Amino acid sequence: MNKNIGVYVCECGPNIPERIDIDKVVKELSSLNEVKTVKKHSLLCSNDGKKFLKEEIEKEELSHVVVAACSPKDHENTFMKVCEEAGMNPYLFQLVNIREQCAWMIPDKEEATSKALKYIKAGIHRVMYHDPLEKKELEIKVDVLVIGGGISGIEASLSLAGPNRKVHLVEKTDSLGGMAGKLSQILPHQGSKIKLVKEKIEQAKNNENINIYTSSEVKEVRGFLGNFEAVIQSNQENEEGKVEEIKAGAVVVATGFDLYDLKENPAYGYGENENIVSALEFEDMINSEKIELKNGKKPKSVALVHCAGRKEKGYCSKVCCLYNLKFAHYLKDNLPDVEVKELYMDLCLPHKQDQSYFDQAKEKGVEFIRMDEIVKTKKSGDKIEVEYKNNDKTDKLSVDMVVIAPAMIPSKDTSELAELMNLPLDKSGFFKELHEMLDPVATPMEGVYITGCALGPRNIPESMTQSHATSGKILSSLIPGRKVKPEVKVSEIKEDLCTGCQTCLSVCFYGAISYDPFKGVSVVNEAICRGCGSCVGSCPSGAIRSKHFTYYQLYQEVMEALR
Amino acid sequence: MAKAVKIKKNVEEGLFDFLKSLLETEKIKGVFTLKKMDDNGAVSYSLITSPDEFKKAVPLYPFMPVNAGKALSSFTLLGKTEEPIAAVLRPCELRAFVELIKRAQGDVENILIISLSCGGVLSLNLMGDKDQESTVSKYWESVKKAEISPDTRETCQFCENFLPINADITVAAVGNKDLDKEFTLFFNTPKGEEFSKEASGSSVSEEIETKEINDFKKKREELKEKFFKETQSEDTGLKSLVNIFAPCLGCHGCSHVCPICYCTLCEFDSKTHNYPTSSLGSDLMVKGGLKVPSGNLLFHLGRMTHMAVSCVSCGMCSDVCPVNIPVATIFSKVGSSLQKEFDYFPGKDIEEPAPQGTYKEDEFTKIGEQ
Amino acid sequence: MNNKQIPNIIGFLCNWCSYTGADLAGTSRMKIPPSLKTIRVMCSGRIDPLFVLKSFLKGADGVMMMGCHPGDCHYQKGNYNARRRYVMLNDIFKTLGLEEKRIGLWWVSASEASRFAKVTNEYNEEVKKLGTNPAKEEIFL
Amino acid sequence: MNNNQKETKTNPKKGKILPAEKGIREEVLNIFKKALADNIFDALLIPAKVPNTDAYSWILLQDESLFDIADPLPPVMTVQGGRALSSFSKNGELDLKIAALMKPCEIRAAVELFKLHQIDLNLVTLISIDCPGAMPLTDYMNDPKKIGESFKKISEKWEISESLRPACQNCHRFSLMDGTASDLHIGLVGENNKVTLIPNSSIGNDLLEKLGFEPNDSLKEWESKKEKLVKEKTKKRDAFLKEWQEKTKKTDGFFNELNKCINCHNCMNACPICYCQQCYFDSQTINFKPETYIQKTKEKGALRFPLNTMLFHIGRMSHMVLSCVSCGACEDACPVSIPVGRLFSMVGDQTQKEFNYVPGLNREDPLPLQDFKEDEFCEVETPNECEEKVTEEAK
Repeated sequence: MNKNIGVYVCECGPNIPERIDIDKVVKELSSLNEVKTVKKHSLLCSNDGKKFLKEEIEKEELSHVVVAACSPKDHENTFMKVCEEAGMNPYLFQLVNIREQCAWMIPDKEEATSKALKYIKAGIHRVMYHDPLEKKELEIKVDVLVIGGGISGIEASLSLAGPNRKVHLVEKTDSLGGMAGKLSQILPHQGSKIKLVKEKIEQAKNNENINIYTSSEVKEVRGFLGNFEAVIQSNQENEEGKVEEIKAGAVVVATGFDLYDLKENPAYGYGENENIVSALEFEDMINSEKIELKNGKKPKSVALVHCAGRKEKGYCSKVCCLYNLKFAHYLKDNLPDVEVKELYMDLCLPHKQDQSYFDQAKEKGVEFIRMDEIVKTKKSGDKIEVEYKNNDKTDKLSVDMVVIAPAMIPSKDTSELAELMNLPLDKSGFFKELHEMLDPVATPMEGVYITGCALGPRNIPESMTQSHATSGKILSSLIPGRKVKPEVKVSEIKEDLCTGCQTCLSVCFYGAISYDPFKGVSVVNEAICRGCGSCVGSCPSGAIRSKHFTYYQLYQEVMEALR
Repeated sequence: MAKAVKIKKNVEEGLFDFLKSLLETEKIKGVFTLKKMDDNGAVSYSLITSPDEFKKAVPLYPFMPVNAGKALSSFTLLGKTEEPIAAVLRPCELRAFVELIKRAQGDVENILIISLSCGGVLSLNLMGDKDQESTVSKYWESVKKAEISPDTRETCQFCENFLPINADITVAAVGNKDLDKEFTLFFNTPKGEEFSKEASGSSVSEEIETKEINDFKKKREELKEKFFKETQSEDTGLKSLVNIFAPCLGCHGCSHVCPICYCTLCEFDSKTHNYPTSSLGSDLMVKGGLKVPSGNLLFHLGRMTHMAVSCVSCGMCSDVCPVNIPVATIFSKVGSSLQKEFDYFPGKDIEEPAPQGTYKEDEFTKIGEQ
Repeated sequence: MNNKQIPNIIGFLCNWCSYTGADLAGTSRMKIPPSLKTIRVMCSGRIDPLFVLKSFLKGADGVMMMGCHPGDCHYQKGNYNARRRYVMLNDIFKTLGLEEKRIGLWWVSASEASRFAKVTNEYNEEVKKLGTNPAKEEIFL
Repeated sequence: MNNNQKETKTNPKKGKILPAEKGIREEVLNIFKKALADNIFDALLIPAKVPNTDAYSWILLQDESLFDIADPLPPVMTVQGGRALSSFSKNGELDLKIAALMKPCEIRAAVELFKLHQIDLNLVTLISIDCPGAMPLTDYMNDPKKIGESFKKISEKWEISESLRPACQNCHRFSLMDGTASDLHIGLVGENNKVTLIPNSSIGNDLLEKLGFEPNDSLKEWESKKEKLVKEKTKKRDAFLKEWQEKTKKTDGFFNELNKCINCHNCMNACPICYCQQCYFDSQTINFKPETYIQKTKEKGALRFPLNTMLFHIGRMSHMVLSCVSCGACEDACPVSIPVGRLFSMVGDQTQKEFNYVPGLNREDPLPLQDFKEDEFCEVETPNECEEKVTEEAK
């Protein structure tokens, strides 16, 4: 192909000529064989300048253009647009930065001029190796993938689903509702049992815009805002291993939490005595309205132990105080003679109604005992003896039943999912938000949001709020009809050079590369690749090329710099 | 402790019989091992299925005509073998095979891996030599005494990783004075133990790491230090490197026989690094002259960035070099240093990713911040 | 063309942090050594060790790799790969007795114009002390 | 392309004889020193000894001081000159005038590569030199001093010594041939301590003119000495060909020679004619699943690894043997001492005769497989038809 290269040196008003001898530059460049025309202009980014550039391209029938001006961060797009308007492929253009990284850095005019010349020559040689790249547009996908069918996931799904937007709600277990679904009452001061969670589940089931996948797992997620692809695998008995591929514009992670295994610390005596139960087991008792000891008798005294796992895990789980209060109320209300003792490290009662709820419990005769840690819990006759330490003093109490509130810990598959989706985790193993205060539901992966206890312990109102926040973020960005422009400067793999070692797969953070076992080569999904080029640097066969930053293009710059 | 069986036979004969019985009882369908090609001393790796052809097998013959890890990779490149086979490999070849499996270039399933405590192999240019047989018997004498045989390749002489990792069955050879009469087979894995019945001998309780082995290791470590030091004087830098690689023909034989160089087309054989004619003028202006073909050091240093961290020090590159460049010693030296830096032992663990494809956030944290 | 220009330094800068930081240094009119020629790449992870090697063997007196601070990579983790590659090159250079100071890695964020100025000037002085890269005039490469 | 073939063929050849008091090497270098100083060339491709080592290498020489290490007759052939020349002369334009001083087999390789568009001969003036042969590379690397010394003696006497490379012992094309390969030839076999310059193209003529030499000297003495040596060496070559044809007559004979092959492909990488960026036999085209290999093994009882060794050699042969210039670079590079150069040279000799083709002799001769005559090789069709055709044509 015959290359007609035009070079245009912008003065940027007084900015560049102050330090660079533009006439000398133009003169020296004019002597190069490779170049068809070299001209200067006082301000190329002005309307006048853009018009000038467009007319020049048309008049000189240029195939390639080099503009020496400001940083590509400033006006690369401006000039590429001009090139496009003039009928050129905009990628056959190179902007050379002689302002920020030349004129403004080097006080000596001669030195600055000589460096500017090198930069421009490198640009000329580079642009000769440019390929005409094609811009693409993809219509945004508005559907949303929600991972986790607990209260947070359900709420996010309900607020997102609509006539124009499907939600794919994936739940690992065989039913929706998650941990909240197992609770007897949602908010302690609501006193009576309400069916909020059940109602939400029904709503979700009846919503034709929500596809519910129970007993299913997300096996693959790749892509970015507006353009995700995911693989959902069913673990249901009759269709085990069945996979379905879905497309979505955003992903909500609402995988919730698990509970601290009380057996980890033998001091709680959990598992050794049938009358030592976890809070969740106690909820079951409430649900079945049968608060009794193993021997069928009603307990006469109950100890409610807070903060189990707090020391071990290093954080407060926030919700246990309230539900322990709830238990105390329930006990006092249903077994009027029962003696209730609450053992706590610190009380966490942050909400406006909490204080009175606590006061009411005290009024009902619930005893609150401060402790530093539980030392031992053991059987003593028919009773259970709880030994605890407070301010270096050891004390004991003796009760019929012990209810222990375990800490909230990251749900079991968190780290696996984090690896799958390239999401960061915090020290405790929960997902980490982009910014705890400023961007509390976003992640470093654009288009992936997190809500609820997947981020750490929080109560139901907080989770609901976050789910709404997540929905708001998604609704405002995934507007039907909007287009996304996938990155053009992506990587590509030459099949005949690829040996199939899959090193590139391991350095790609977007999952944009997959392995084609039939051909034995790696393949780039251009819709997902972001063009960072990490794979290029990792390929020993030199089979990967990053468009617009190819080996030859960069090599020209290296050679010119060393000349 | 691994199950061990003592066999009252000469080691070469005993291993031969063991493999033969595996083949005859059809417990395995083929044996991958060295085989005599002619009467002139040429041996070559072969996959053998017929008991008749197996008569020519010489599993422990001290030559490495090709890195068997690379050969097994070419065999299983497109998937695992459906029929079970046994393969006799030297420890470095086994490490190479493991490295290749990591890179999706091979599959170990259905392959019974048999290796040995290795006394090294002879240089390939001794193959077909008229004194070949006597050199080989001299070699076995030094193996028995756990001495470093001077006829073995330089790379073997300084190899301290002569005990196999990941072998299903290990033949204890080094340091066994009675190798002519008896030797021990160690069955290291459940897969190996399945075959222990075929070994006609008595169960013994032994460890492969004897005092002789440890002394041998020490001797080799000392040699390693010596060879590494001798390769290149410390203070001469680029010039000394240029001189070492000066005779290089650019035949790239080193990369062709290297098991870690698995690329179908080496980047340095591709068009990418062709010398651009247009650079000639400016290069001549600066230097006054130019080596042709140029790019010699770029090839060797570049290849180093690609594979040295996984170098298993098998020595094939030195063996194949037509101009006697100590390629293996240099690459091994760089490799050892890189492996230490990245806390990586090539060929140890199939699950452990190669250093190029992974990173840790909390490593090298001081770098880049100064 | 001035071949005797000493030193001659090549800088591979990642687009999002270091290149922007360099721009800011210019905008703030900081003095940067004219010996440094910057080359923009999208991510420090794109810096193929071969680029560094080739620059060195073609006679660059110094090669600077620059990227975002760990944890700040625009592409999330590219700079961790870059760091490993640098460690590898550095180790190869050291083991072979080449002057390992001729290559270096620095993290410079988009806002650290003064850090950019500081490290480039310091490195320039260091390379000056090293003198001309022997590869520049070596014929038998 | 330059060509005044007719002129050089019709006129009895004349040249310029120069005294070489300080020795042949010095005198040859002096000619080039002058040519560089007078800007007749910008650079010269010539073998040189790498300082502080025993290694030889090609250099493109521009700075006069480098003549100190240059050696027109090095004891070994490192990289085949044709290969060296192609490494820099095929990837773009060049505004330098370059001369290359090479052995006749290297010149022939360069001409073959020129036909395959791997060398642009418009950029280069080819200068050939009478070649006394070279020593085996491995021998030299094992003991550079001793082998270097003995080469000196052998080369001075133009002795066909057993310690030369086998390819050189059997080489009858060590001097200028009647063709259009080089532009200028440097004759050394003539009178003692004399260098004879023989122009072989208009460029060669120009060159002598620019150097201020008039080609008026008779070439008789050089020619007669050359002819005598050619005869002697042809005899030796014929004996070699016969011996090896015998050796490989049996089906296994040829393959047995390759038993030691370890598939390093050094032969191919050293071969100047194997110019492919990626050899077909390195590509993934020939990979199969393990079952296929096991099936193959069962058919034969055993399967040799590395795979495809024989396929590689036979295949490579089919690709390049018609252009084989018998330079022996392959044998030099073989780490297990397979006589691969002799095998290929022997097969090359036969097939080239079949096509009446001498590789590298003339720049104009088309490559045999890029050309055909409709009426050739009719004997490979049905013999009857062939006869008919012949009789018809006779009419």
